[in-house]
Amino acid sequence: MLELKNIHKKFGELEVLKGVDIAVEKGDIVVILGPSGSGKTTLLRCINFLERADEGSLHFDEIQTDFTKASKKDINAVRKKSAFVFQNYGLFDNKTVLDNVTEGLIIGRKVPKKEAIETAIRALEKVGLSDRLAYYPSQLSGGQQQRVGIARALAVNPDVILFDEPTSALDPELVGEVLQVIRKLAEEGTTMVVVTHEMTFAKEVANRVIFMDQGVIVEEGTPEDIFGNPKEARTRGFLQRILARA
Amino acid sequence: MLELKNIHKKFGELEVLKGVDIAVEKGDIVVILGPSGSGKTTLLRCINFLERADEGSLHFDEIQTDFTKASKKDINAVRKKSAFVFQNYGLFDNKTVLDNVTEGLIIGRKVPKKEAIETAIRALEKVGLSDRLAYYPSQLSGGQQQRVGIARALAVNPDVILFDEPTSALDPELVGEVLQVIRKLAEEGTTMVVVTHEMTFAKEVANRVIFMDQGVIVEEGTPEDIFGNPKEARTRGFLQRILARA
Amino acid sequence: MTIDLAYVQEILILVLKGIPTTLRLAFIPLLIALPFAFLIAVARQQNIKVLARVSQIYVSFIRGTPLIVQILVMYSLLPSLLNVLVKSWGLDYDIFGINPIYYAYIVFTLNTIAILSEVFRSALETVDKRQLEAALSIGLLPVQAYSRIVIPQALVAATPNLCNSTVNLLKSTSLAFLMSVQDITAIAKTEAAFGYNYLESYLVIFIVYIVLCSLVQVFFQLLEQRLSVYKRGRKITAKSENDKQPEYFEDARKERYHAGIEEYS
Amino acid sequence: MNRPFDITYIWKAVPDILSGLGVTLQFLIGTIVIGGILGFLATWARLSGPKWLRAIVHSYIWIIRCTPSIVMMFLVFYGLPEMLLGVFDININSWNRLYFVIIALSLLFSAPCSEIMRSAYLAVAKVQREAALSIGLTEVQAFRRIVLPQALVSALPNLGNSFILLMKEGALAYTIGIVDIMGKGQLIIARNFGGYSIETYIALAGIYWLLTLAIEKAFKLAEDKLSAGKQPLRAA
Amino acid sequence: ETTSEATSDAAAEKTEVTTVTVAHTQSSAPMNYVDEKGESTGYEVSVLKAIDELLPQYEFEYVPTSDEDLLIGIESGKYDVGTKGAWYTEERAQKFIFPENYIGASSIGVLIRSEDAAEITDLESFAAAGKSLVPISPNNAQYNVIQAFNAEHPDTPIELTAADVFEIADAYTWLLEGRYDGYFAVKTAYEVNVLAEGAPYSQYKDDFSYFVYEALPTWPLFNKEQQELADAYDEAFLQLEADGTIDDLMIEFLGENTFQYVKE
Ligand SMILES: Nc1ncnc2c1ncn2[C@@H]1O[C@H](COP(=O)(O)OP(=O)(O)OP(=O)(O)O)[C@@H](O)[C@H]1O
Ligand SMILES: Nc1ncnc2c1ncn2[C@@H]1O[C@H](COP(=O)(O)OP(=O)(O)OP(=O)(O)O)[C@@H](O)[C@H]1O
Ligand SMILES: [Mg+2]
Ligand SMILES: [Mg+2]
Repeated sequence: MLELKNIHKKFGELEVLKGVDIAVEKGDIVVILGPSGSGKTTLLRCINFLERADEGSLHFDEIQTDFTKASKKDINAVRKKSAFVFQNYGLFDNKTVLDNVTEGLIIGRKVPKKEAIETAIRALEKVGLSDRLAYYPSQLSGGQQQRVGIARALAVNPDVILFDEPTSALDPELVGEVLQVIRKLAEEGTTMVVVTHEMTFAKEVANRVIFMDQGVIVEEGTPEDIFGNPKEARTRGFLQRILARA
Repeated sequence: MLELKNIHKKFGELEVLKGVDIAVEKGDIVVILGPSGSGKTTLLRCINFLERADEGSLHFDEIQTDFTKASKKDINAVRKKSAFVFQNYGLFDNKTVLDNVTEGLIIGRKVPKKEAIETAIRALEKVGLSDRLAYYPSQLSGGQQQRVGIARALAVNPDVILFDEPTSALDPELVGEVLQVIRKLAEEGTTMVVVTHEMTFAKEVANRVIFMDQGVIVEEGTPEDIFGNPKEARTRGFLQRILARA
Repeated sequence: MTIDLAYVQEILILVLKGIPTTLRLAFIPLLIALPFAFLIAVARQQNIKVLARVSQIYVSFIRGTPLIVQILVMYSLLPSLLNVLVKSWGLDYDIFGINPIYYAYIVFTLNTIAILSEVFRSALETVDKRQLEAALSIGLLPVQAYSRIVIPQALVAATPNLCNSTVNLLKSTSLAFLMSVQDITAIAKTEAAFGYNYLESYLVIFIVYIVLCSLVQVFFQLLEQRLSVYKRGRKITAKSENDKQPEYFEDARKERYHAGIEEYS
Repeated sequence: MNRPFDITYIWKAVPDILSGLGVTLQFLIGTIVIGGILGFLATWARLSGPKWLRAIVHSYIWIIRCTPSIVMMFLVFYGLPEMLLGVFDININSWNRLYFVIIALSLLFSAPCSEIMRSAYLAVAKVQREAALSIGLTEVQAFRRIVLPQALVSALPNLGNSFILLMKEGALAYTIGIVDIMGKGQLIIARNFGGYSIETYIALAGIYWLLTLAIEKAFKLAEDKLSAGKQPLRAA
Repeated sequence: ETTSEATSDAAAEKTEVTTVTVAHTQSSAPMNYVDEKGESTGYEVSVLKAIDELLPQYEFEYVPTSDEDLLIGIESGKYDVGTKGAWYTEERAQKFIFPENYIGASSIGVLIRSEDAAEITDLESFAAAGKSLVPISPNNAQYNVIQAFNAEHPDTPIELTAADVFEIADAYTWLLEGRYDGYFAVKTAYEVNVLAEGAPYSQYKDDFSYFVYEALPTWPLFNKEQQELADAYDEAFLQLEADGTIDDLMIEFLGENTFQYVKE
C-alpha cells in the first residue's frame, strides 16, 4: 500500500539518504533499526513530506507521485492518511493534553466535538493518561509527553502511523504497555513504520525489520532473518555489540 | 558528600515529591528507577535548583542549606559543582556543538579558550561526535543531540553529574558506549545520579539503586538487593512486569 | 503644480547640515535607552514585585501620553522648576542657557525606553525556558546565562522590531523642532516658509529619510541574518561529511576546528 | 513659579475634547483593520510567496518604513486622487477626508505590522507546524490553530506599541483638517490664544492615558489567554 | 462640474453658481480658527464670508486645515483660495495670485517685562540692549519681520531662533522668569491672556508692557487659475471697506483697526 523508491535527501552537501527503497503492505509492522545519525528520522519525515526529498517517488494507495513534483493536494492526502509520532514528542505547547489529541479529529477530520472527545479519551486511556486531560505539555513528565504524542497519532485512526522512537522516554513497564497497544493496532489492520532501539520489540512485533546505516538500507528481512542470521557484516557487528551488552 | 533530606515539591495542588531523602557518597553511581511521572526528573531538578523545592535541606560538601532559604551564592556554588544532562537534551540552540561544550568551561569556569577547546573535543570524541563540531543543534539527529548534552556535562568535570535518561534516544550500540563512558568516569571518582530505564545498566554499573513511585522512595539498596530480592510489593510488581517482557 | 528642481538641490545642501543633529537625536536616546529598556523588560518578565509594577506604570504612562505633552513638560515646565530650585539654593547657574537638545534627548530617551522595553519583553517570550536552565546547569551565572544564551536568541525576534522602533524614532526626531532644535526637518521647513516651497522641502526631507532609514534597515537586516544563523543552520560542505574516524593528530584536529570556526565567525 | 494654573479648567475641557473621540476611534479601528490585513498579506508573501513577490513586498516594506508620515499623508491626499483619476478615471476628490487619513495610516502601519508578524512567526518552533501537519491539518489550519496563537504571544507587546502609537497619530489627521481628540485640544488652545494650554494638555493626556490603559488591559487579557501552557522564562 | 460653464458663459451667471473651496488655517486665532461649534470663523474668514454675500455667482465653502495642506492644496487646485494670515513675498507671488487688496493686517509688537519698559520702547532699543526673543515659527509673519529688521540693522541684529511653536501661552511665563526678554506677539493674544477680565495671566498685568511694532498686511492666496475670482474679491473688498464692514470686523476680532499700523 505504501511504496517509496530511490529516496535521496541532502542537507547542504551532506547526503543523508542515498537511495532508499521501502515497501510496506497493509497491516505490516516494519521496524527500522540503525545507529544514531543513519537517517531514520529523515526517512520518516520524507514520507510525511515534512522534509522534501531531493529525488524519489512515492506510491500510497491511489496516490502516486514524485517527491520533487508532489502537489499540495498529494501532500495533504498523504498527511490525512498518516500520522507521525515525533522523537521529541512535538506536542502543541498551547493546547492541553485533551486538545492536543482532539485537534486532529475536530479540525483535521471534522469529527463532531463530542465524539472527538470520546475518541481522544479512549486513546489517552490506552496510554494511561486519562487523568491528565487538562494539563499543558510543559506540566508533563517526559514519558507523559511521549504518550500524549502516541495517543494523538492513534486518535486520528490513520492508515499508516510513523513512529519515531515512540518509547525512548518510557520506563520498561510502560514500554511493554505501549508495545501492546501497537500490537493491537496492527491486529486491527493499521500499518506501522516504527523506528526504535527496542530490540525486544523488533523481535516480537515486527513482521519486517530494516537495518539502515549511513543513509542506505543495509539489510532487510523478517526478524528471524535479521536477528538470527544477519548477512551483512555491518548488521552482524551492530547486533553483536548489542548482544554482548545484554 | 551530597545529602538531601525531606524534599517536598508541589505543583499547584499536585504533590510530586512527598519527602524524599537521598544521600550520595563520593564516587557513587546512584541509579533512580521508577515509572513515568513518579517525580524522578523533578527530584534531579530540585537538586540543581532548577526547581525550588517547597521544603527540605541540602548538604553538598561544605554547602549546607535549606531549600526554602538557599541564597544565590549557595545556588551558584551547587551548580558550579554539578552538571545536568537533560531528558530533552537542552542544547543551546544558538551555539554550535563545540560551543555548547566549551561554554561551561570558558564562561562558567574561566578555562583558557585553547584548553577549553581541547577538553571539549576530547569529551565529544568520547561520545563519537568530534565530526560535528560546527553543526548547530537543529542540524543533529536526536541521538546526536543527546550525546552533545552528555559531552557538555562531562567536559566541565563536575563533582556530581545528574543524568536524566541519558540514553533514551540512543541505539543499543551507543548505549553501550555511553555507559562505558559513565563507568569510566565513576572509576575516576566522579559521582553520578542517573535516572534511567536501562535495567542492564542499573544492574551492572550502579552501586546503589533507588526505586521511586508517586513521589516517594519505595525502596533503596544495592542492585543485587533490588533486582534479586525486592522487599516491597510495588518494586516486585514493576520488576516482574519488566522481566516478563524481556 | 511643479517641483522646482534647482530649489530642491539648494535646500538639500542646507538640509545636509542638519543630519548630524538628526542622528544625534535618534541614536543618543537609543543607546541610553537600550540597557534601561532591557532591565524593565526583565523586571516585568521575572515579575519582580515592586519593580515590575512601577515599570508597568511607567511604560503605560509614557506610551499613553502624547509626545507633545511630554515636550511641554520637559521643555517648558522642567526648566522653570529647575530655575526656581537653583535660585532657592542660591546657586548661580543659568538653567535657561542649557541647549534645548538635552530636553529633546530626555523626551526621546524616556519614550524609547518604554517602547523598547515592550520589544524586549516580547523577544524574551520567544526563548524557551529550557535554554536558560541548561545554561544555569553548566555553572553559568544568571547574568552570563542571559548575555550568552538568552539574549542572543531573543535578539533574533527582537531585531525586526528594534528596526521598526529605530526608524520610527528617527522619523519622530522632527518633533525636536518644537524645542527649537535644528534637525533636518527644521531646516527644510524654515527654508520652505519664505517662498512657500513646501513641496520641495518635503521632497528633500523624504530623500534624506530614505537614505538614513535605509542605512538603519540594512544594519538591522544584516544583524538579523547574522543572529539567526543557528536557525537556518550552518552550510554543510563536503569536507565535514562523514569523517567518522576521530583523528588523534593534534594539528589536524585544530585545523578542522578552525575550518569550522571560520564559517561562523 | 510665575505660572497660572486653573485646575477646574481641566475638567471643563474634557467634554469638548471628547467630541473628537469618534474620529480617533474611527481612524484607529479603520487603520488596524486595513493596515493589519495589508501587513498580514505582506508577511505571508514574504515568508512563502514566490521569489518575485517576495522582492516586491520587501521593497514595499522598505520604502514605507523610510517614509515620514507627513509625506505619506500628502502623497495619499494629493497623489492618490490624481493617480486614480488619471489611470482609472475614478474621482475620489469628494471622499470624506477621514478615508485619506485611514489610507495613509494603513500604509504606514502595514510595514511595521508585517515585520512584527514575521518575527513572531519565525519565533515559533518549527516542530509545532510540523506536528499539526502530521495529524492531517492543512497548512492554513495548522497556521490558524497552532502557530498563530503561539506567535501572537510574542507579537502582542509589539502590536500594543503600534496601536498606542497609532492612536496618537491625530496630529497627522490634523494636517488635512481632520479633528480628533488631539485636534480638539489644539483648537481649544488656539481659541484661548495659548491660554490654559497646560490645563488642556493635562486633560488630553488623561484621556489618552485612559484609552491606553484600556488597550493595555485588552492586550494583557489576550496575552494571558494565549500564553496558557507556556512556561515563563524564569529560573526557580 | 459647472465651473467652466459658469466662468465662460457670463450670460448665464445669474443661474449658475460656482462653488469655491476656501481653505483656512484652524488654529490661528484671531485671524482664522474654528469656534466651539465647529464653525469656521476669525477675522479673515469673516471678511470672506461678507465677500461671498456680495458675490451671487459664487458660493464659498470653508475647509479648515493646516498651513502646509492649505499651501499645497491651493497650488494644486484642490482649494481655489486660502487664507492663513500670509504676507507677501516675490517668491510666493510666483506660486499664487495675490489680489490687489490685502485682506487684513496683523498688528504685532513686542511684549516685555515692565521693568525694561523704560529702556526699551521699540525694536531698535530692544536690539541694542541685546535682549533675547522667544523662538518664532518660520511659518509665521513675525519671523519674516525680524529677518527684515536684521537685514536693515546688520550691526545690531536680534538673535532669531526658529522653532515649530506649538500654541502654548508659556511665553508669558518665560518672560516673567527671565528665560527670554521679549515675546514678539499679536496684540490680541496679549489682550486676551493678560489684560482681559479674568484672563489667565491677569494677576501679572503690571509686570508686562507692550509696544506695537507694525501691522503686517496679510493676503488671501488664490490658485493661479482663479484670476477671475481674485478680481471679484478685489471689487467686493473695496465695497466692504467703503461701507465700514471691514472696520467693524476689525474691531470685533482684533479690537482696533490695524490698518493704521501698516507701514508705507
Ligand atoms: N510544571 C509542572 N506543573 C504541574 N505538574 C508538573 C509540572 N512538572 C511536572 N509535573 C508533574 O509532576 C509529575 C512528575 O514529573 P517528573 O517529570 O518528575 O516525572 P518523571 O519521574 O521524570 O517521569 P518520566 O520518566 O516520564 O520522565 C508528573 O505527573 C507531572 O505531570
Ligand atoms: N537540518 C539538517 N541539516 C543538516 N544536517 C542534518 C539536518 N537534519 C539531520 N541532519 C543530519 O542527518 C543525519 C541523519 O539524521 P537523522 O535525524 O535522520 O538520524 P537518525 O537516524 O534519526 O538518528 P537518531 O537515532 O540519533 O535519531 C545526521 O547525521 C544529522 O546530523
Ligand atoms: Mg532520529
Ligand atoms: Mg523525567
